[in-house]
Amino acid sequence: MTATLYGLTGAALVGIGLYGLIVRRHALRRLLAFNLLGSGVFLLFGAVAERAGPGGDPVPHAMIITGIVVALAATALGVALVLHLARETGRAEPDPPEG
Amino acid sequence: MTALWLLDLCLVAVILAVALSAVAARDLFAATVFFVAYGLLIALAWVRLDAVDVALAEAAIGAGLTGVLLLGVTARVHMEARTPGPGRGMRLAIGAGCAAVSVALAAAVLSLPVPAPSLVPAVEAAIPATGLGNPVTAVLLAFRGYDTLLETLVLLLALLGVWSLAPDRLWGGRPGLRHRARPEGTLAWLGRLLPPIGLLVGVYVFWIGSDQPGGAFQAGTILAAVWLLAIMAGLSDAPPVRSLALRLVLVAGPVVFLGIGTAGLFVAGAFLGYPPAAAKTLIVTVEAALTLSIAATLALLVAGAPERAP
Amino acid sequence: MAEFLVVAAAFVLLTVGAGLVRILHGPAEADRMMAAQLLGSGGIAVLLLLAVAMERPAAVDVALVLALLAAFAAVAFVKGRSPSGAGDPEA
Amino acid sequence: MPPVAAPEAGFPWIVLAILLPLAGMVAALPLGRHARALALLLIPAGLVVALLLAAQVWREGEVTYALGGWTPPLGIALRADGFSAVMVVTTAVVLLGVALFAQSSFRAPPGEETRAALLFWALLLGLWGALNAAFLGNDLFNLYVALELLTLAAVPMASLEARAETLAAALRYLFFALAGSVLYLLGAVLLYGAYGTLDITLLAERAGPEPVTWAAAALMTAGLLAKTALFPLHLWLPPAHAGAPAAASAVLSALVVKASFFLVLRLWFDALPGVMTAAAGQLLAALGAGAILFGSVLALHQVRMKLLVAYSTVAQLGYLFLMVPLAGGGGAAQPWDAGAWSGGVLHAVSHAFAKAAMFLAAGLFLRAAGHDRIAELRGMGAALPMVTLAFGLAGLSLLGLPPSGGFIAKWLLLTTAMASGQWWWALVMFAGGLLAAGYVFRALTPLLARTETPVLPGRPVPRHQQWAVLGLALCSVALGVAPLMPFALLQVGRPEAAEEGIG
Amino acid sequence: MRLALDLFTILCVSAGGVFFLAATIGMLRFPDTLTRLHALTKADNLGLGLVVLGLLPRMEGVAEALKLVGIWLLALLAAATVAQLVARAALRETAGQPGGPPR
Repeated sequence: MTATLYGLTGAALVGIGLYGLIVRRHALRRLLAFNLLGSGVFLLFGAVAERAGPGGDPVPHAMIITGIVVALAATALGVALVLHLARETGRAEPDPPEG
Repeated sequence: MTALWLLDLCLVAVILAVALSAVAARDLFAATVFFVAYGLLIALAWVRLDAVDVALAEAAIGAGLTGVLLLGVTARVHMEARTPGPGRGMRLAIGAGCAAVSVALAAAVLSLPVPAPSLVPAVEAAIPATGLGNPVTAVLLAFRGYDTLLETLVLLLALLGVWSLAPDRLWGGRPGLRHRARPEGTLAWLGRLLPPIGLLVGVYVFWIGSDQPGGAFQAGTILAAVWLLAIMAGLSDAPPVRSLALRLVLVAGPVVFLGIGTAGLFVAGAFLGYPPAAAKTLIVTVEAALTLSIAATLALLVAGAPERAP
Repeated sequence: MAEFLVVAAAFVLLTVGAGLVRILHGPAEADRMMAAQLLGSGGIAVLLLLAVAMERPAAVDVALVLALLAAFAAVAFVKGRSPSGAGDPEA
Repeated sequence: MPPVAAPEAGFPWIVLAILLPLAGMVAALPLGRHARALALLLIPAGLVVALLLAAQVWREGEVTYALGGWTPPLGIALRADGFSAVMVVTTAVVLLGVALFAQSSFRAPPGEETRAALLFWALLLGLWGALNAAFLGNDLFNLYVALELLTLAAVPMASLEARAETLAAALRYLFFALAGSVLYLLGAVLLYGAYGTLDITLLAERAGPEPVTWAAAALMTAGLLAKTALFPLHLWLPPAHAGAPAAASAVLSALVVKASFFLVLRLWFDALPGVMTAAAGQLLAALGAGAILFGSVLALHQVRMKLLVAYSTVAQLGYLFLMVPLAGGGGAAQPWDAGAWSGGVLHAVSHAFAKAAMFLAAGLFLRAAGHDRIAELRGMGAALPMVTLAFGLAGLSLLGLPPSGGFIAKWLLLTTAMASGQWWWALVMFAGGLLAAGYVFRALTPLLARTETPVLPGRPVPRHQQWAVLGLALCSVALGVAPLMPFALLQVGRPEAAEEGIG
Repeated sequence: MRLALDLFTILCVSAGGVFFLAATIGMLRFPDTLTRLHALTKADNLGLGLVVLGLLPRMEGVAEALKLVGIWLLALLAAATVAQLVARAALRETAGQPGGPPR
């Protein structure tokens, strides 16, 4: 039951993150949305692991830890790119001005 | 227990509300704070999902690093997007599409088979050969050690990527700005008090990791966070990126992992294999080196590209 | 007893969760920051209650990490608002 | 399950193929200014390893390796079939050409370490390791990590010059790549939930045509397409590839986008065979057709040479996806499957050589003229005859004219399209060929134009760089002359039933 | 004995919950940034302290109990320093605006 509830939450988070990633223009907002999206995927994975019974399946847990760290590394690179883009152009959006 | 259901419903409701606000908030700063809050709530969710190892990692990353990374940068970039986003109609259409993705995923979750297939029996059968008590550590360092090896290289590459943004003339210099704080002030006081405690907690989390939730990633993250605090309090400075000592620390984890993995080719019959008698010692050795490298890499990832001349 | 602790955890969670409305309203950035800070304390309390109620002593370690790092986001925030982003926030 | 020793007796070249570049990347950081020497040493060694791996696959058939002795589903396996062996060798050859080209441009003054020199070689080694990890992995989650490794090596490559427009292009690239990996991971999560494994071989046994599997396949495919820059998800590619230094563009355009394409085929043909429906195959091919037409037309309209070459990548990637319905993606095995399979893979390989040559050539024109505006490159052909020849030869392969690898590839795809009665794809290929002729000649015409006074390069162009470009172009041509060996190798690990259709 | 223990836990934890409620109400209803800050840190630390106190007798050993106290001390430390630092930041942020902190 718990697993299903969190699985559905993960599904909803994926939708929310995806929306933010597509609609938002500011690069930092997009990075936030990407992290929400990723976190929804991880939560869904956690729900899958929890379905294995009490204690959960450790293999997905290990994969989630790997995924979280990878997402952090990518976010850090993204933030650095935004910072330098903002310094060069005064803007924090990768898209051309007319969208 | 129905009370747990109540708690789960509350937690899920707050998580979704915070996630929606992080996307919908007008203000960039508000969105960032919502996201920091979100990381905290997700750590609670991991405890409810019986994934304490993940909860530890999420707590350390969400509270220690993501907050520092994102809140630090909001002050340094323009807050508003200048290009208009998609129009109202378009946004509605995109929203409907994303909602459809969520609904389809929800249907997929509900249609997963019962009983759930899992690798729990396989892990239980194989874990004695590692000498470890924590199955997650066994998966990370033994059964799927190759993933972990690649992951540490992902961190290293990300750091090279961040450094690649430095102007040529500043190459070799120190990352980020030199932080200052009044020596007798509150921040300096915190910066002197917390790092020793953090060091203790980090070593503790690393040490219990072989048998209980914890391990190299969680410990490395905690150590990175307290180092960043010392830097922000002006008590420590990021080393120059040309420093050989720094570079050796950064690659120590991957080098030890690769070395022991290659030795496995000869003593255990396979790359990344461990002879069962020495498995635990070797795994703890790899983890110790990884903790050190992960701590340094994560802290420098947050510190950013070299900004001061060598 | 476990039931009570879980209900208490849900109560604390909902309470501090409601406080997050401050992030939306502000108006000062400090207000938004403090709402997250309150959530941090509440989260620690929820974790401790759950650790006892669910009999997961390892959850206490999660609370320990949260407590250790509780000040970090706020420090990064005040640092970001200090002169040039790296100066003395107490100047 | 006690640890099981890896079953095969042969030397684990498959492990070495991944290890060598990754260990090199790790060593490059402390080595600092010696990183270039290290890379120049490792790349030829890596080519030898790749050839030995290919020979092993050729002799013994599919090679698998259980890492750490832990067999799937608990552990991770590496697997090399003919397709992976061909891609690993291709990668090593292209990298050798690129390294020869770049050894003078990314070279620090003696005794010094510079940013670009250290990072280019370190990133190149990391990128190489990531590519091999993607070509040889047999576990869907491990492949996710390999894809992220690839992204984090490729994005900084694209912004190595750190100008405002390359930063913006790199950031957009990063967003597409990250969104792509997350969608891919989401699909993998669903597969794990349904079948309890992410090992490709085990999934092929367990996965059936069910809604969960379709959802997973759709998500993973969408994610991989975003990373491959298949139309209409191609917007990030041209600025990112055109803004990078020439050597980096060559690697990005020739190899990096192929890794995610490779994984699409792995997913559809190896992990989930019999799950994809015919309609899905047609949809993928339709996107490919869109890419061919749209990318070619945009390439025709480019003013700058590097952008023209980049848009031609968008178009040429389209052909790769035409092979999916032709090679039996979503249907029973057909006699022509092997032909379409060979055609598609051969296209991927010959495009890798041709595109690397073209980007490097464009880089040399840019260096010689100080700009890369096509119309103003008049007379460059006489100044740089070798480079122009290379550009033209590579262009042959893109057009699909004999003698070239591109010709054999397109001809195989064309004949299988007719044999399977899917003549509409043949029409698309025909139109794509005409359009490609348009943009290749548009680039070549000013180069070959005769000028009153002979044009002299503004900056001298080193001989070895010209040789590297010509060598890569000749590789793409040679594939059209001696394609037989790759054909048989490619079939290692393919279903037996399909083999008779070759030729 | 058990009853007394349970009663102690229930009392402390409930009181802790009330303080968390007070902190939230203070943060939502108080008129300006600085008073909100003040109410918040005082109340939420007492809230956490009471929860910790209520749970102490339920810990399995002395080490676990000490860890719990340590958590509370760390939280206190964080709250005290954060209140200091953020109050300064708030003062600076609202300094330019006449009429005190905005609503």
